[in-house]
Amino acid sequence: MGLMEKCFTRAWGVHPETHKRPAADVPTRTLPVPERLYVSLSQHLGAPARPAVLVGQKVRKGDKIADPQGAVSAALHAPTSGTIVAIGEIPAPHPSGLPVLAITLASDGKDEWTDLEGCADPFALAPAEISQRVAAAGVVGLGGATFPAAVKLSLSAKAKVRTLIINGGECEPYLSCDDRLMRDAAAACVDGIRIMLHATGASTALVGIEDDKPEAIAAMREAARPYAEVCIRPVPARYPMGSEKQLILTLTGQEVPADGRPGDVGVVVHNIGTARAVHAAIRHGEPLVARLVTVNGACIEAPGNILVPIGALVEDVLAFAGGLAAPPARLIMGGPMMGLALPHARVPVVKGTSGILALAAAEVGARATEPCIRCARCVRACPIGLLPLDMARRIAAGDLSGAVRIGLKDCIACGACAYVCPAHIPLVQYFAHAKGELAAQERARLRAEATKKLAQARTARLAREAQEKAELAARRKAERAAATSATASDTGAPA
Amino acid sequence: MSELVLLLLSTALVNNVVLIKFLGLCPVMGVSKSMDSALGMGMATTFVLTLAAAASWMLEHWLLVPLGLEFLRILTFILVIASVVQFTEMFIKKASPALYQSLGIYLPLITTNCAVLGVSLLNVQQGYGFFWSLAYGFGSALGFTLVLTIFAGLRERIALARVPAAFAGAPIAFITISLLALAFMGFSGLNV
Amino acid sequence: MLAAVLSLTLLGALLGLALGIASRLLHVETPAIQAELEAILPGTNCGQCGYPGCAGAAAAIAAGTAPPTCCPPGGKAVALALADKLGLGLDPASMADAGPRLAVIAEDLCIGCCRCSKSCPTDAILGAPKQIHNVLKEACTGCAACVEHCPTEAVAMQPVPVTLPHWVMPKPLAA
Amino acid sequence: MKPAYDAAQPLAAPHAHAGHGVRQTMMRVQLALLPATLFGFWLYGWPAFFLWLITLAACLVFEFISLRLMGRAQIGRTLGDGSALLTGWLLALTLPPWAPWWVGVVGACIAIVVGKQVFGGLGHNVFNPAMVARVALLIAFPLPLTTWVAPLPLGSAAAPGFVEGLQITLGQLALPDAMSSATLLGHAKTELSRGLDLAQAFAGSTAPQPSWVGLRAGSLGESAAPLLLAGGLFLLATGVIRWQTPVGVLAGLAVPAAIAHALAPGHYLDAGTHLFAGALMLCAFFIATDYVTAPATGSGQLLFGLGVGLLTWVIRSLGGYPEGVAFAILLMNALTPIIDHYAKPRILGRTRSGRPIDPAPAGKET
Repeated sequence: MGLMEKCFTRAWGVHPETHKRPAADVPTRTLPVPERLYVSLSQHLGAPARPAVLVGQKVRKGDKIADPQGAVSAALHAPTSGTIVAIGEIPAPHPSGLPVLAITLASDGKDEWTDLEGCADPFALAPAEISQRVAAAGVVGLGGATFPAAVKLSLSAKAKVRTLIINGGECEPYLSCDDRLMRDAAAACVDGIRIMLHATGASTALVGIEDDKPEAIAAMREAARPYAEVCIRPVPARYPMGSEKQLILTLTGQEVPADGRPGDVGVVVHNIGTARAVHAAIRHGEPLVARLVTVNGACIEAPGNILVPIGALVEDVLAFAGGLAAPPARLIMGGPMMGLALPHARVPVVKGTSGILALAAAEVGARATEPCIRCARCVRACPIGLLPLDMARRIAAGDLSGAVRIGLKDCIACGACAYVCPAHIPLVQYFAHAKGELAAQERARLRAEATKKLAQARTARLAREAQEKAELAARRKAERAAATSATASDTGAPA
Repeated sequence: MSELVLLLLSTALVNNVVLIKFLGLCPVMGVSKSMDSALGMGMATTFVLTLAAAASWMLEHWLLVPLGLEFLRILTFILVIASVVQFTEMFIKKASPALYQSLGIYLPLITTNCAVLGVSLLNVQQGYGFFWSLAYGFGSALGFTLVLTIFAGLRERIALARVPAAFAGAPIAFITISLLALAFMGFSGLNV
Repeated sequence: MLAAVLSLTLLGALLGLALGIASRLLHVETPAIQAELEAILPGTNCGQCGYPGCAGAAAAIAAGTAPPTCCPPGGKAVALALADKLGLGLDPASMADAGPRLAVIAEDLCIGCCRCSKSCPTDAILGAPKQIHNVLKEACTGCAACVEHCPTEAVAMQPVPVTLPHWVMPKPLAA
Repeated sequence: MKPAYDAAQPLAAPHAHAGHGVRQTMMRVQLALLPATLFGFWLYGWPAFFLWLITLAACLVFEFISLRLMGRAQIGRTLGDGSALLTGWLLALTLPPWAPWWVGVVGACIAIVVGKQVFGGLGHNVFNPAMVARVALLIAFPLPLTTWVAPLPLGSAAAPGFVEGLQITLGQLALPDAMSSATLLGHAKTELSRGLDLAQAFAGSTAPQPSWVGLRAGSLGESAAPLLLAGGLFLLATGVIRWQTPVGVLAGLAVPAAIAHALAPGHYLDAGTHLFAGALMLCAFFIATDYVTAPATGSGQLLFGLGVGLLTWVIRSLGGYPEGVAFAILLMNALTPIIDHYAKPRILGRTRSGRPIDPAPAGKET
């Protein structure tokens, strides 16, 4: 990056009202295990898991209940002890309200762990062995993308990364689960980071924490003091600092190429919660069966951070947090900037659930859409350097390829543009629609190619069959002719 | 030299072929849907116009006037222009198939672009010398390209606008170009 | 008069010669548009467009006698690709696209006659004689060729059900 | 417990908003225009006020009619967004203050109908509506658009009263010749075309004098340049506009003006006079900064501003019209899509040309 470039580097991002306190300062609570848990089979990026239990089977907490399927997938474990009562469709924690396959577990109330096998000295294990154990524990990226952590670990070992970046940014407003985790379990986090360093072969770990979390920074500094390879780096609080590309740029000054991966610049990024889960998986052999969830928003009676078993219903969590003070304008899973609006509260918590927010209308600030006045606030807010106003206008006019030409595929859907839009245009919805539509077109194209092959195969088969039939007929005819001529010659017909 | 530059400026801006003389409106309306093809069309027309201006000057002064055949002026000019356009078409087809496809029918139609013939005839009328004719042709073509590109940029934006149904398409294009002509009136009376 | 005729003839001959030489030098092969169009079409030769197979449809589209929207199984995606290849503007909103469809066999009506599986251009229908037939979802193009062959009206076209990974965020309502 | 939810139209992220709206922005701009407008009312008396009122009202009426004809929903809300009001206000500020009523009405019709609504309304127009109207009026009705009056502050003996002012605006009272005057730029242009140089032109006692306060003939938006500057700084401070466009306009005009003045002081006005004469301040802070018709990026806005400033100087100093702001704005509006096309921000992880950057470790060449 030249000097000129540095002077003219665009200011990106937005500074939303954080709303993190007082929820961040309330001590962590633990949700008592509800009677029923609904473990969704697709709660990670990649192929859904395949059930490994039968209905009626008894399981203990931590028993594997579903196997990974394909290269990118993750295992699932029983979040408590009890009986499998159903494997079937339940409403997904998704704005569409469509069903998803899930394993339903009736708790026996004992919450009894299965036999766990820990490891006293993980640094004696081979990196591949660590990845394998992480995979067996079903650990996925807990920042929200839910990419299987083991896949990332082994990929980065292959890519020879030099730097492990730990994302403790937590730039989404309202959320404080990572903050709380770093305050409560800094030592475990640092240990997990060191195990991941060993597994990836990176030499240093940079832990990026936004500077509005002084307590977490202090706790982590204290825990990382003995280890020179783990550096705690406060970063300016700005949304979306927690986005992978932004954090890498801020901490290392390097830009990840578009269409590339952080590994291309010798970096791999993991969430702080993932580090903690890796620690638990390797040291204690504990699979990922619970996670810290921030419950926040003006409609929540007692906001705070709650340790929730995977599969608990949002309804149960809300009830535990004192219930709702008022009917929320929106119920959200995740943060307010990128989270998913939930159709209702009868959906399960998944591994990627960082927060459950019940927001009042004033907090959402939704208003009727007005025409775009091209004020270009979105252009200044975009962390990627796109032109959201032009992309949305093209998508509105049905010109998807035009939107792609000006960078739709580089959009990270962070929502900074729609957050600042004075006309309240649902920019992110336009982009999500266009990306979905393009993916559907691509699927249709692939499908058309596949069916074309089938059709050609059929044509070839029919041609072959016809030819065979013709040949057979010709042969028969020839045989018949030969036979008749033979009989003719036998009888000595007159020539 | 500075007078030549002045002539260039004045033909391109003050007496713009499209907006002030209203010549060459067909390609301006036809090839202004995208900025890239407009620029390509502008360059093709620039090439043709400049070459036609030179060729027509030579025809006029070395053939028509010496032989007293001025009555054949339009006929011979069109012949030369058509040949130059044919050549340009072949060249673009070879050099840039994408541009060739995007220009479509409008490329051969440069032949009938009245700006080309108009500028050649105006050149003769004004009695310019060879280099002045060249400058006049080139300046007019520059003005044409400028307007075409600007107009294409505007139309790209208007294509995405919520134009009421009654005005969508050609009507709004005409309104836009009229407003553009209004803006170019600002250059009237420009003298350095 | 003679001067005029001569000079014009000479001029014409000269320019013609120059152009002839130029066309030799600048000659380019134009790719056959019909082959490109045929590559875009589904290639199932289902005949819903009313032309003899996809090759016939490609020829008709290339000649301009058929619109790029003439392929029902291809739907919006194919129509857009065709229009793009031809350099035609096509408003995707103007297309009545009911979305992809699939053939579904009602099991209680199927008599296992195998007529549908024989008519399927992609071999998407499984079934032996006297067995209930089934449709392979992945291979069905939704061309509806099987529907008219069924003697018991057991085959029906149904829209492809939306699943979570294939869900598309709807377009925002215009302001 | 049940959030209002419709699965057919799900609620997309983000679920938070910075909180400002279109209306607030428009209102803030109008607030910034207020001091200069009030000063203008005082300076030119009742007719100026009536013309302003008529123009604004006509804009609202034409907006209403257009929206009605197009069958748009929620007309009331669109009228209330303040954009038509602002267009009318800006147009009124560029008209001769004693112009007859129909100038305002015709101008409003051109601005709202031709300049804005046929393109699809707010946000879709490509030219600044107020400037479209200003230029169209100037070309169609040169006489009323170039008839200026010397300032007659309210309360002075010669100032027209309420009724008299109404009659002037309604065109029932002919403008006395003695009162008509020329704007500073107009005077300079006339005298220069008569072959006089600027020293001679401004020697006469009746000649308008370069003045910072603006007590001279001109439009409402011309006289109160310092107040407009203050309003512009207010907009800058509140973040409604950004520095690129105004700085571009001021620099684009001042630099060539200063150079030309240094070379030939007898023929070219100095930079200070250029900046505070005509509608330049209004243009720099209120018209060139119009979001809809200006480029979207900072670099594009700077380029746009420089272009406006330069073209203004060219038309003022070399062209046939004494004032070139409106033409300059329209010309640069026309260039805006092209500027936007080339002045795009660089996409993170890509080069300017849009290719993915080379993953070779950066940060070593410095």
